[in-house]
Amino acid sequence: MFIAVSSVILIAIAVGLVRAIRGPSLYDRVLAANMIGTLTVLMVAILGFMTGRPEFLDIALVYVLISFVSTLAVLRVHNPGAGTTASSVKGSGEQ
Amino acid sequence: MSELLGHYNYWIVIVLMMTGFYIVIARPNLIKKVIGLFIFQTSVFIFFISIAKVEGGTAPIIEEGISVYSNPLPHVLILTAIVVGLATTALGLALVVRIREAYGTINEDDIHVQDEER
Amino acid sequence: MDMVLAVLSWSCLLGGAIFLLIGALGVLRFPDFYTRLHAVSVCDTLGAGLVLAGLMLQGGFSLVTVKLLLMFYFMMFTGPTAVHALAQAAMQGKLQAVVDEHEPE
Amino acid sequence: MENLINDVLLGLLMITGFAIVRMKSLLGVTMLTSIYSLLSASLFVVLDAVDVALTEAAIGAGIATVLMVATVALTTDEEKVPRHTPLLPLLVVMATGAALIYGTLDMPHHGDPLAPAHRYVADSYLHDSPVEIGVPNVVTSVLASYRGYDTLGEVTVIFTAAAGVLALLGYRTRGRNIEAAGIRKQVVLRVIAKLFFPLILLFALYVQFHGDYGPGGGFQAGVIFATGFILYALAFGLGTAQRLIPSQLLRILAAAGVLIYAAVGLESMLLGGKFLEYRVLADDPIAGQHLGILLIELGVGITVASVMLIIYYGFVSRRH
Repeated sequence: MFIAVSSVILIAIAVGLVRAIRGPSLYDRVLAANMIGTLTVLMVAILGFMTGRPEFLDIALVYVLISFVSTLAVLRVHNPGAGTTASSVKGSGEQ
Repeated sequence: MSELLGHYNYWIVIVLMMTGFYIVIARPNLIKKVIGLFIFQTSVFIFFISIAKVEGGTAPIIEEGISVYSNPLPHVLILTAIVVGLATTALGLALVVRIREAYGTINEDDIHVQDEER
Repeated sequence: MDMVLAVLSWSCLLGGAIFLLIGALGVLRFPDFYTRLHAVSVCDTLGAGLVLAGLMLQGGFSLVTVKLLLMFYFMMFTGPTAVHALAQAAMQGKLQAVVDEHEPE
Repeated sequence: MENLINDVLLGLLMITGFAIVRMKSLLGVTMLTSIYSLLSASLFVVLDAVDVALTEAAIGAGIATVLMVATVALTTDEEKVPRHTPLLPLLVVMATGAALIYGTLDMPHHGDPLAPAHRYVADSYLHDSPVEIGVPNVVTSVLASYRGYDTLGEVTVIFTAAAGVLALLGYRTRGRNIEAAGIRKQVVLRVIAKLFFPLILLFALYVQFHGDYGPGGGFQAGVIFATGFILYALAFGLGTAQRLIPSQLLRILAAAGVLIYAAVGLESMLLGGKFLEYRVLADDPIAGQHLGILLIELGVGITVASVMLIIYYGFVSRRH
């Protein structure tokens, strides 16, 4: 059963990777990285149970606590409204 | 078949290593070069940790009723190497920032052109 | 009792996996950034929540379950915050949504 | 099953690597790099290296991405097309790769318990550590005690890197608070940052002092601690963060950590042992080992945290 869930998570990570590569805007990439972060947390938790030593959940906890720091940092730099370094926005919608 | 799969980890590590190496030598952008080095060093980390793995083993934290553990020594080496690697990457990025301030560009080709003009 | 717990835990895990799959499909197939936000939210909340709940039932009364509970609690904060910040940034960055131009008859 | 996960994760890493080569937007590359390090952290868990995974998690999810983003912000986002043809580099890379793959053919298989790497010191570490050191986490006992001298060198390297970044970027300590302007409107982010800042610091302390029994230790804790302050600086501006923990204090702390480490070594020499021989620190050898490991992990944690913050301050306070 853990096998089923972990393969689903791997598939979802692969899909997120496709989205991160295809873009088209930076926001899509950040979103994909964010989703892969969540999935990694779940993956690590399930791996702990799979190997029979679930006490190593600290790794997953670290991710949950600090993964959105990088999201904030990217938005800080990229977001012209935030007033720090106003770089122009590239991805201008799809199609 | 097992002959092939037995080295799968190492081969992927080498592909990753070469990806980083390619970025470093083929791309003129200095930030890209630093990221190439980052990929290269992560591939070395994976290589060491792959060596440390023992079939059927578990994390090297001693517990009652477990007899097979993975090799802790590469873990120690890589644990410190990751933090040192980040510190040195930061140093590289700081150099990139200063180069940008001095030359106005982080493209290696443009920097060479400017150097020749001087 | 153990049987009931096992069945409950497995159904939580399976349900979570299904929601993760749905979210992933949405991230891949939806036409623009704003719709994809919805898909990611499905992963972040229901998918992750159910998987963690399933694991909690496996863990029983132990430190492991407390850690899982903490993870769940933090995730309920970080996920929506990150998505909110992203949506706001995209709005300010003038990212266009894909709109169906045809008015319904 | 674990082998399958291992293979799939390696495949995904490879795809990410190729995508990084092809992508032109440097911020996009930064996001891919963060995905790359997420994937490698999961791989480390599969390969039983929980301590390493914790370090990679703490670094890849936070500081590494933040630093790269800061550099892109100070320079430029777009990568120009290279002027040379990539043919020669490609050839060099192919040849090197082929040579390396040829080299692996003689290596023992992945996971082989009889491989030479496992036959010398590893067994003695695993067997002696619970008796000699009394710490369940063998990684911590090897890091802090058996190879303590090595780790002292690593901490010194980290300290030196901070000195290098300081020399290159320096500080603008003027209390400019530009960063707070943008986020003042983003109430949700500020509230969440305020909520998470103490939690991250608390968790860092847990990782610091629980390192004897589970994954953790000074290196990881230091990085997590610094990430907490980076979150604070991101949400409330650099000026506010510098009022909380001034750069002068950081410089003193970074040096103090290394000095604590070396002082423990000297103290054990004064008490009649060798350099960094902790068992002389207390009456009972095992208590001495515990005390020594606690102190040097504290030194490592202080140095790593302050070095990471020095580097962050250096990058962010530099505006063009």
